[in-house]
Parts: sequence; C-alpha cells; structure tokens
Amino acid sequence: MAAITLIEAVTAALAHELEHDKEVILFGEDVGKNGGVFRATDGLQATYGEERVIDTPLAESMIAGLAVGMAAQGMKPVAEMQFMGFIFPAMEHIVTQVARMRNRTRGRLTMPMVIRAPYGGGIHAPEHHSESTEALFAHIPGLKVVIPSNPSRAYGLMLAAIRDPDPVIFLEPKRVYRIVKHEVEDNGEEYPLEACFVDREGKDITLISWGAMMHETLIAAEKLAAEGIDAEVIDVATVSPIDMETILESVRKTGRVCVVQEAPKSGSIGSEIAAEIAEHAVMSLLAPIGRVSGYDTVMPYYKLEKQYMPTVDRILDEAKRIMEYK
Amino acid sequence: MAAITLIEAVTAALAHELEHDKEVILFGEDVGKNGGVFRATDGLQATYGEERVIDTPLAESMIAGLAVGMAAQGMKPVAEMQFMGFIFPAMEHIVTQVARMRNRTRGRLTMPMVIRAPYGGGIHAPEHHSESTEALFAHIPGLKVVIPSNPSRAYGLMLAAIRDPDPVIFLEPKRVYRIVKHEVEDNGEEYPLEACFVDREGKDITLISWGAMMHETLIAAEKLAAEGIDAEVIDVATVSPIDMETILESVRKTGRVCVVQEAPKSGSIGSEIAAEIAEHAVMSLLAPIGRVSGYDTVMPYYKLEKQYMPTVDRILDEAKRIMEYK
Amino acid sequence: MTTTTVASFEIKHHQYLDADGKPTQELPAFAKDMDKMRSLYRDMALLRAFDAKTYALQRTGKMGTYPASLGQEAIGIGYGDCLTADDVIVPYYRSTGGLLKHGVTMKEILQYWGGDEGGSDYSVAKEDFPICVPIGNQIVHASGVAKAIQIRKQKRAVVTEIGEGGTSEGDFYEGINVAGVWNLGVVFMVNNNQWAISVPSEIQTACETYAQKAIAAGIEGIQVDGNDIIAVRQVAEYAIEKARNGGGPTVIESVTYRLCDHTTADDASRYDNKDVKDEAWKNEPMVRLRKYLEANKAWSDKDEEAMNAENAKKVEAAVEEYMAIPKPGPELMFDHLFEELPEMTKPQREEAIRRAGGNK
Amino acid sequence: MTTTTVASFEIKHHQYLDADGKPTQELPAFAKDMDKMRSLYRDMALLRAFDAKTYALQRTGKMGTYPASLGQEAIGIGYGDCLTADDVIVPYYRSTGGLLKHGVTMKEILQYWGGDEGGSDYSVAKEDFPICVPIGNQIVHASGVAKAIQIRKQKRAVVTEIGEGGTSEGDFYEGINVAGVWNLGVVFMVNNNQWAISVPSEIQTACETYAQKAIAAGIEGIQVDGNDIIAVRQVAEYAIEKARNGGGPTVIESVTYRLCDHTTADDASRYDNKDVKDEAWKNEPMVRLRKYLEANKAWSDKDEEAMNAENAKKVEAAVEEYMAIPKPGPELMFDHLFEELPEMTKPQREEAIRRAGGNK
Ligand SMILES: Cc1ncc(C[n+]2csc(CCOP(=O)(O)OP(=O)(O)O)c2C)c(N)n1
Ligand SMILES: Cc1ncc(C[n+]2csc(CCOP(=O)(O)OP(=O)(O)O)c2C)c(N)n1
Ligand SMILES: [Mg+2]
Ligand SMILES: [Mg+2]
Repeated sequence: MAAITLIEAVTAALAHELEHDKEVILFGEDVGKNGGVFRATDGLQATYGEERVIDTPLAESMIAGLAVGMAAQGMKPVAEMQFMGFIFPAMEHIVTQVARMRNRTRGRLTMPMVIRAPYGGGIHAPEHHSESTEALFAHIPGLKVVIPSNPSRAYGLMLAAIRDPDPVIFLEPKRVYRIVKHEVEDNGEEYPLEACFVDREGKDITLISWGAMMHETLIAAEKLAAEGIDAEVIDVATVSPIDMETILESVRKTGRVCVVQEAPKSGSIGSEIAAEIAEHAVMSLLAPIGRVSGYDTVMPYYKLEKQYMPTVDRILDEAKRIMEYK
Repeated sequence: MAAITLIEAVTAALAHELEHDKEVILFGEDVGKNGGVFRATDGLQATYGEERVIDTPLAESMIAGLAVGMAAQGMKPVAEMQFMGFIFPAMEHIVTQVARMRNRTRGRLTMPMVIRAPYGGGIHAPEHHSESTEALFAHIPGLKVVIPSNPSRAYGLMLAAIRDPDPVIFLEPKRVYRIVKHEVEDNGEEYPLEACFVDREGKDITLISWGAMMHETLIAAEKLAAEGIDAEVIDVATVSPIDMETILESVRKTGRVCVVQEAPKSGSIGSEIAAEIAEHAVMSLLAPIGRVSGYDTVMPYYKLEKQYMPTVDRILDEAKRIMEYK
Repeated sequence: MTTTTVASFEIKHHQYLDADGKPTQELPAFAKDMDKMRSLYRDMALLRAFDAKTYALQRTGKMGTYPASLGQEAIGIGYGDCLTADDVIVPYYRSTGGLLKHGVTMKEILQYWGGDEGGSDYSVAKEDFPICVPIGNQIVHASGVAKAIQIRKQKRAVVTEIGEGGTSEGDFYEGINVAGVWNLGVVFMVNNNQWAISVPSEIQTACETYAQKAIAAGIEGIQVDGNDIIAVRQVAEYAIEKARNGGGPTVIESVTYRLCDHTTADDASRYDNKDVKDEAWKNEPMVRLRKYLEANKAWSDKDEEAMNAENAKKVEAAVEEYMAIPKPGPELMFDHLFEELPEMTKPQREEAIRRAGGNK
Repeated sequence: MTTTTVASFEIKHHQYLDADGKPTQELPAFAKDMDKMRSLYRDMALLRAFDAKTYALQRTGKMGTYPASLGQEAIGIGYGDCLTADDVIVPYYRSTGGLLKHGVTMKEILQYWGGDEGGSDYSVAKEDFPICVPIGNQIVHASGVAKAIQIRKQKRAVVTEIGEGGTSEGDFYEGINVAGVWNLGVVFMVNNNQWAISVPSEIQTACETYAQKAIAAGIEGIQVDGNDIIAVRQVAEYAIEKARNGGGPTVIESVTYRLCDHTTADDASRYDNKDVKDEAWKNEPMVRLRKYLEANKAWSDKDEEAMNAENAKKVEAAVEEYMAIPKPGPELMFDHLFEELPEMTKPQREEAIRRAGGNK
C-alpha cells in the first residue's frame, strides 16, 4: 500500500480495469505515448499496447462518437477529453446519443462508457482550461456525473464508473491532482456511485461541496470548529443523480446549509441542492440556504482566477452569516 | 393592427428589423426560399434578398461560428437552429466564443447576435425535436436566454433581442406557435429583456412559468380561483438573467410558490428560482417550493409525450398541496 | 524540389444500365442472374409500397412524420443485398431499404416513426443502430463500431448512410477521417438526392462530386449512378468485401433524386422545380430495372400485378401488427433510462404511473 | 455513361530555396529585393528572440503557458508581410508571427499569455480576432468575417491559421466548405509542423498532404515548403490577392517542423525522435534565408550581431511594458460580460471588489 496522489489514483484505477477487463479501451488526444497532458494515462500504452490505449486524431465529437460505436458493440470505452473546456464539440453525441441510447433502443444497445476530463481552475492555465461546467451534464437525464475529491475516492469511484453499465462523466479536479496523498490499496474495490460521503459530522450547519472545493470546505469546517461552530461536511461526489437522502438528513439535523462550488452560481448543482432542500426540508431551515460559488461571469484568465474562485474566507463569512441569521 | 399568432409575431419582428437595420442578416438551414420549416422566415428572402436572408449548408457549428465572425464585424446576425435539439453541434461556439467574445477582448469585439430555435414538446414531432434544454444556456455567463409565451411578447422580445448589444438565445415554444392570436401592432416597440411579466395578480400562491407552459399555468390559475385560491402568475420571459426582484416580491406577498416548466426538474431554471428564493426569501415561505416539471428522464417519443409534459392537473395538485401545507 | 505535383486523384463514376434499362458496359455476373434481379426489383417495389402506405397512415393521423425513399430505392436495396447477418448497419432516417434488407421489420419501422422507442428494439438485426436523426452522428458511430470489430479481429463490414446535405456536418468528415487513419472497415454511403429539405446541392458544397470528399480523409471515393441498382450493388459489394477483409473504408456517392417531399411534414412544391422533377422521374430506378428485366424476358405485366398484390398484403400485415401494438405505458419513460433507476427518480416514475391511471 | 472519370485533381508543392539557401527555380521579384529579404529575416529573428524570452519568463514564473513558433517563423512572417491594415487575421495560439506583422504588439501578446484578457484589446489591429484556443473555431469565424466583408462589398482579405492536427476537427471542414460555397475571401493556412502535441501527423489523417483537404470543399489547395519564406510569401500573396478580389478561398499547407516543445507545459522528449529532430534542424527557415542573403552579399556577421542586439532591445522594452501592467482589478471580471451588468450580478461585482480590498 502506497501513498498516492489523486492523479496516480486515477492511473491506478485505469490500469486495474485494463488488466482485469479486456473490453476496457482507453483513448483520446495524447493519452498514448505521452500518457496524457497531465500523465493520467502514463505508462498504460507501454503496458497494454496500442490497441487498448489509443491516440486519436484531434476531434472531440469524433472521440465521443467512437465511444458510442464501441460501447454499442459491448466494449467499455474510457474516453479522455483533454480538458473539460474542450468537451463541447462532443456535446451533441453526449446529449443525444450517449445519454439516450439505452432508452432509444429499450435496452437493446447500452453505453457502458466513461468520459473523463480534468476540470476546474487554480493552476494558472490558459483560457478555456479552467471552467467548471458540471451542471450542464447534470441536467441531462441518462448521464451520471461523478467528481472525486481525493485519491481514495478517485480510485474507488473510477472503478465504479468503468464498471457501471451506464455512461459516466468523470470530472477530475485538476487543482488537487497532486496536492494530497492517500494510502490507497490497489485492491479493485469500488466506491458506490450515487452516494454522498459525510466527511465530518456536526450539528450546527451543513457544508456541502465536491471536487477541489472540498479542501477549502474542510479547512473552513476546522476553523469554524475553533470558533465553536460544529459543521457537518458532505462530499456530494456523484453530482448527478444526487444522493439527496444523506443531504436532507443532515439538513433536518442542522437546519442550516451552505453549498460550496467553483462553478457559476446560477443554474448550478448548488441551485439544485438548494431547490431540493426547499422542496423537501424547507420547514427544517433556520436560515437562508447559502451558495458560495464562482461568480456569474466568465471564468477569468489566470491573473484573476483567485479572485473568482471561492476561498476559505468566503465560506467562513457565509457560514457565519447563516449561523447568525435569526 | 391584426390578430396574429406567435410565429407570425416572430416573422413580423424579423421583418421589422430587416427593414430598419441593414446590419441585420438572417441565416440558417431552409430559412430562405422555404421560409423555415415552421415558416418563421416566410417571405423574408423574397423581400430582402438572398444576401440578407441566407440558406446555409447543413452545419450548426458553422452557423454559430459564422455568426461570430459576422458579429465581430459589427453586423447583427440572427441565426436559426432548425430545432433546439440540433443546437448541440454549435455548443462550443456558443459557450467559448459567443458568450465570451466581449469579455475576451475587454469590449473590443462584441456579439450583437440572436440565435433562434423552436423548442419544446407537444406537436408529435420525431425524436430529438421536443426537448427543453434552456437550463444549459442559462448556466452560461454572457448569454441572455429569452422565451416568449405569447404573440405580443414574441414580437416585443424579439425586437429587443435583435437590438441588444449582446448575444441572446431566443427560444420559441413551438407548441404555441399557432394556438392563440394577439392583436399586435407592428410599431417597432420592444419589450424589456431581463423583466418578468406579472400576468395575474393574486395573494395566495405564486405560480411561475415561461414559454408554452404559461398556457397551462394560466388555466390552472383560473381553476384555482374558482376554488377560492387566488394565484399570482409570473411569466419569467427572460430565463437568464432572471428578474428575481419581481419574483421575490411576489413570494414575500404570497409565501407559497410553484414553478411550472417542461424541462427535466434536476438542475433546471425552476431549481435556480427555488434556490434564489431559498436564499433571499426563505423566511417568507409558508410551504415547500414546488416544481412541476418534466420528469428527470429522456423526453419520450410522441406516444408518451403527453405523459411527460406537465398538465393543468399536475399544476392544480401541486398548488393545492402547497396551499394545504401546514 | 521546385514546383512539383505531390498528389493526384481521380473520381470515377459507374453506371451499368442507362435510363432505358440498356446496358452501358459489360454487366457483372449477378446482373445476369434473372432470379437475383427479379428479387431486387421486388424488394424495391416493396419499399415503395411500404412508403406509400406509411404516407397514407400519416395523412390519416396514424403515423408521425415520415421520410420516404421515393426515387432512392436502389440504394438501400442495393447495398442491403450485399450484407450478411454479421454486418452492421448504422442508419439515418432514410435508410428504410437497407434496414428492411437486414431483417428489421416493417412493423418495427412503423413503430419507430409512430412515436414509440420500442421500434428500435430490433428483433433480428440486433446490432444495427437505431435510426439517427441528428445528422452526421451516425458516421462517427459507424467508425466506432468498426473499431470494435477491428480490435476483436472480426470480419464484419459496417455500412452507414448520409444525405448529401449531411456531408456538410463536421461529423461526416471526422468520421471518414478516422476511418482512414485506422483503416476501418466501413462503407460510407452518401445519397446525393440533390436536396437537403429545401436546400439544393449547390448550396451545400462547391464540390463537383461528393465522392471527392473522401480525398480529404485519404480514402477511396467512388461515384455511382444511384438510380442503377446494378451499379450500386456492384460498387457496394466491392466496398463491403473490402471492409470485411481489412481493406479499409470507402465513400460511395450515389447520384439520385428525391422524388417525394423531404418528409410528410414538408411541401416540396414551395421550392423545387417541376420541370427538373419531371426529368428526374425519367431516371428513376424502378422503371429502368423493369425494362431491363423485360428485355431479358424475365418480367411481365402479370408478374407485376402478382407482385403488387403480394407486396400490398405484406404491407397490410405489417400495418395490422403495428396498429395492434399497445400504447406504451409511462413506466417505459423510466425503465430504460439506466440499468437501475436512481433513487431520486423513483417517485417520479410512481407519479407518472399514477397519473396515467395506474397501468403497471 | 459507363465507367468514366468525373473529376480529377492535382496538388502542387512550391519551393524556391532549398535547405542550403540555393534557388530551385526562377525567383519572384520580391525575392530579388534584398531590402525586403533582409527585413523578412529580421522579422523572423525578432519572433525567435521574442519566443525565447517568453519561454524564459515562463520558467521564472512571470508568464503562463506559452507556445513558441520555433522552426515555423517563415509562415506568420511570410503571410503577414502580404497583409494591409484592412485585412483581418483570425489567429490561433501559434500565430504570433502574423499578429506581430499586423501590428499587434509584443506587450499585448505577453499580456494575453500572462493571463490577462487586456492582451486581446489590440491597440492597432482592431478587427483581428483574439487568439483562438478551442481548436478549429477560428476557421469558421474567418468565414463569417469574410461573409460580412462580402456582403459589404469590401476588398479585404481574411487569413486564418490552424495546425495540421486541428484539421481533424469538424470545424475545419465546415469552415472551408462554406467558404467554397459562398466564394469567400479567406486564406486558410494549415501549418503542418508534424505534431499535435505528442501525436504525429500520420495519426491525424491518412492523407498524403493536408492541401488535398481543400478538395472536399471544392476549393484550391496548395502545398508549400513552410521553411522557405519565399515560397510561403509568394503563395500567400497569390491567395491573399485572390481573396481580396473576389477570387474565393485557398487552403495553403505549409510543411514545416515544430522544433520546440508544444508549449512550455510540454516535454517533447517524451515522444519525439531525436534523429528526426536533428534532421529537421537542417531544414529550419532562418539558416536557409541567411545563406541566401549571404550568397547575395546582403548579410554579414556584423549585420547579424547588430540585428540581435536591436531585437533584444525591442523584446526587453516589450517585457518591461508587460511587467509594468497593473494587475487587473476584480471589476474586470464583470465589466465586459455584457454591455450592462444584469441586476442580479451587481452584488457579486461588489463582493468581488470588497474581497479584493476595495480596489475601484
Ligand atoms: C444536426 C441536425 N441538423 C438539422 C436537422 C434537421 N434536418 C433533418 S433532415 C435535413 C436535411 C437533410 O438533407 P440530406 O442530408 O441531403 O438528406 P436527405 O434528407 O436528402 O436524405 C435537416 C436539415 C437534423 N435532423 N439534424
Ligand atoms: C478543441 C480543442 N481540443 C483540444 C485542445 C488541446 N490542444 C491544444 S494544442 C493541441 C494540439 C494541436 O496541434 P496542431 O493543430 O497540429 O497545432 P500545433 O500546436 O502543432 O501548431 C491540443 C490537442 C484544444 N486547444 N482545443
Ligand atoms: Mg439530400
Ligand atoms: Mg501541429
């Protein structure tokens, strides 16, 4: 058992499935010899060969469409979008084909595939490399959208995503690709999809986040604890479909909620969670529901990205505002 | 002044702007000689010529990209997507270029364009012709998303959309293209964007909708009135950015809210509205916020579309549940 | 190097029967087999009868929007005749001919256009794709299927179809390009029926031929007279054999004419030219084949009558089956969304069933 | 018709100077003008010096990811030299040469790659597009710009660039296809530097040339030796003139080699081949031009030294300007989102400003 980073956990999970399931095929731009621009597929082509780990021409619509064709033949394609900012050419295939093929054929053809993409800001990347647009995919019925926040979850959730009989959009928060290490046993044990993780139990306020923002959220929770505020922290992990039961249970206990996300606020995953709470637990609320979010503006180039992305301070301020609400 | 349908109002507004602003150029698939598959551009090529009303090759990414190029030159392109279900190839241009060009160039190049598309279900169309995916565009900062619910609004909002200095996604609820007529004076007077319309004042519950669903919502409001429930009805019209002030004011008055929409519930415009209420008026709420929505599943082929789309009955049941909530 | 020619290309056009059914060159063996040619003629006639019936159903409210193949029957029947059960069709909305030849039933096709997903749960051609409505997607899917076949070292061909208008979509090009790079066993049928709804071919592209689009993918492109089933079948057979045997992809442009409206929702008289259409009728594929059969004493008016009666019966039987399909229950909106319905969606399923009066 | 040839095509390759700077054919007039050729050489050297400096800035944390043009200098400088202020460039991320020639300043380019949108608020080339990162989009934008120019009956050319890898995107094809149909005045420069990050050209396409992709759009495609600035400039001038004068679009493939990493974020030694790269160095564009100048007694070591010193000064001055740009204030995230900020977003703007310590 070794301490590994989130990206190493992704690589380990991909290797595990390549090793154990010959139907698993990896492809995308630069995933082969180069091992991916972030090295998520480092060494995999050398080990599993050019027919299992494939460099494609530069075309995302084609990458998604190839995955549809291969999945319909019963393979398990794992396609990489080099950055989430370049997933949009593939949008038509994702919305009209990937998400629907099972339904369109009443179950005759299925789409057991994963579309992976690094996403989010904070690494001083060029424009279009830093957005968080998970909400677009979460709104599409027929897709699962999974975002790991740490190495163990990256490993366990990636295994689950590949094994899932339905399509999974797997978004990797690249800002935390390498910032923490976990002891992760490469034992092939998956984590459940469609399940939130309660990372800190608390009774005063529920902080809800996913992906890279879990780090700020957990730090904020510790700081709140120092000030006598006992926060429960939930990692949503599968942002669609959401395990609302876990969230509602927590809200019924604390009565106060703050969602923390990097994406713009309007029409976000945070909005959906707030709406569900407003439908199913509104009378448990002791305060307005907070959403600490990216602003409703274009993700700026890197000189301003720190000003755009939620900080521990913003979470603390909002949590306290919610705590003080009467 | 003549009584005209919603689609005739669209045509009238397009003609008005073609007539008065030589920078306005219409294009898309079949918009020329054929006048559009729904006849929204009927007669316009004959009147304004093939250089102003242009049939393009069959390629939506290209259509959006051409609009970007023309808008950057200071023209006002009005591009048609034949159905909203076919807008996805254009997604990359819409997200990374249309919505951002002003910001990317600090205002040097702007995108004064409209992308029109018929949308929504209920007309027995083939698959991919009936979805309501406005939430995807509403989540993108830099776009305005406008949906008229009746002929006068179609006319006034289309004028505003074309004249707006920024890009507008203009979604036309095709189910109501021809079901009601309004007296609309072709006087070039626009309606404001970013403003809700209060179509019925009431004190007991706020019903919020837009587009085709306004019709069911208004019928439901009348039926509720007959049962002694006085509903306020709001037509959101510009679903991004939303005029939340009007909505919050109403909610503060009624304390009860139900959003009605055709789109899937999760991550919808309805979710955003609920979240905003949960943030800014939660303590005015006397009951959970209802969302009568399409189900979180793929829009079915037409044999089942009636079962998918919200009905007056569903609105009534939800409104009553909310009214009875204690 | 100074100024040199670094690449050169030729596009060939193939025709075997002219509009009068007269051979224009030495015929392939199958074309001399009158049983084969009669059976192809019957297949085309069945497709035409099926289309006409479906149109009628639409006009009486028993069918949704439907795109017929009138004038293009030689294409689907032509390539479809070369396929085995192992091959895969990735169809578009005007692939009725190919699908019927591959075992998809008329009832299934009616069910699909009748607004019921069950129509794509093919009972026979279990690996064929459902009809692709978003134009161009099918081209890339076909390459994906072929890649799976290549990885598994199978000898199976993939055939996909697209209209000439559809070739303007990026997906067309992306799909043929990767087929070239990976040497995939796909046949890309480009049906140039001169129209994309109301948009004539000269507005789609400045190319003289659609076959030459293959050059941008570095693959073979061939043009055939799409109204000549001998030419279509001959070239398709070559390309399908090549695809099966590791020879790589081919683009086949079939030059034809759409003699019907785009779909039942269209009114071609708004934009087409009557004279041109009248001319086009003289080239349509069935008359020419019939003349050829007659010239070979392989067809008579009596044969024609008998065939028409038989086809009408087949179509009628399919329509009866179609009309007997029970209306799909609301649970079907949910039961094939995922293998397992998410917890959060279960109450919605229950509500839908309850509102429909509790079926299932 | 029987079996006939219905279309045929040839792709020409143009070269004027070989790798040793020796003419391979009669030179165009401009190439005999030594002032012109010296100035082109200086432009290329400036670009190379600028790139090297930017790399260094990145290595010391003063710059973001940056893509250099090492080995490809002849392309941007070559076509850029043919443009007037009225023409429009629709660049991609490796268009530094063309942009500089068109009046975009080094400071602006540094500012852009330094993570500040202000870098695209060009002070001079006010209609040029910002650098396009999403690959392929620029091709369609260029056609859109050209359409506006055509509608307004102006005589202006549009030039856009793309890498050979980028030609695999559907947008490349959609953009050139519509340019063909509408006869738009665009020059599509395809820079074949053999690599798309780590992916070699033979994985992008089965084509022998990228110029032949033009055939799929029914437009002219020409290949040039992209390391020979005389060839690039000569063919670009022809195509730009043609574009300005209603002659329609051209695809120009410039064959070259990426001698640097893809960007500062890349490590080409993971995938490239040292021998091949060493060979490629022998073909690089500056040495050959210098040899040509020297053979014409138009360049000396002293000229080289003087030029290097001058270029270094220019670059240094630009870097100083760049370093002096104040950090953008948070209000800039909001002030160019729309012409007017929506009501709902105003509180967010205030919050951002407050959190940044109240600037503005
Ligand atoms: C992506 C996409 N855009 C638009 C449409 C609407 N549409 C359906 S058929 C058609 C014309 C297609 O013409 P062509 O490709 O020539 O095929 P044909 O119908 O002539 O067989 C259009 C524009 C669509 N189905 N998909
Ligand atoms: C749509 C899109 N997909 C992926 C990328 C990531 N990416 C940036 S450059 C590059 C390779 C481009 O190669 P090529 O087109 O040959 O141009 P070159 O960099 O060699 O000049 C890739 C894949 C991108 N910028 N845009
Ligand atoms: Mg056609
Ligand atoms: Mg390259």
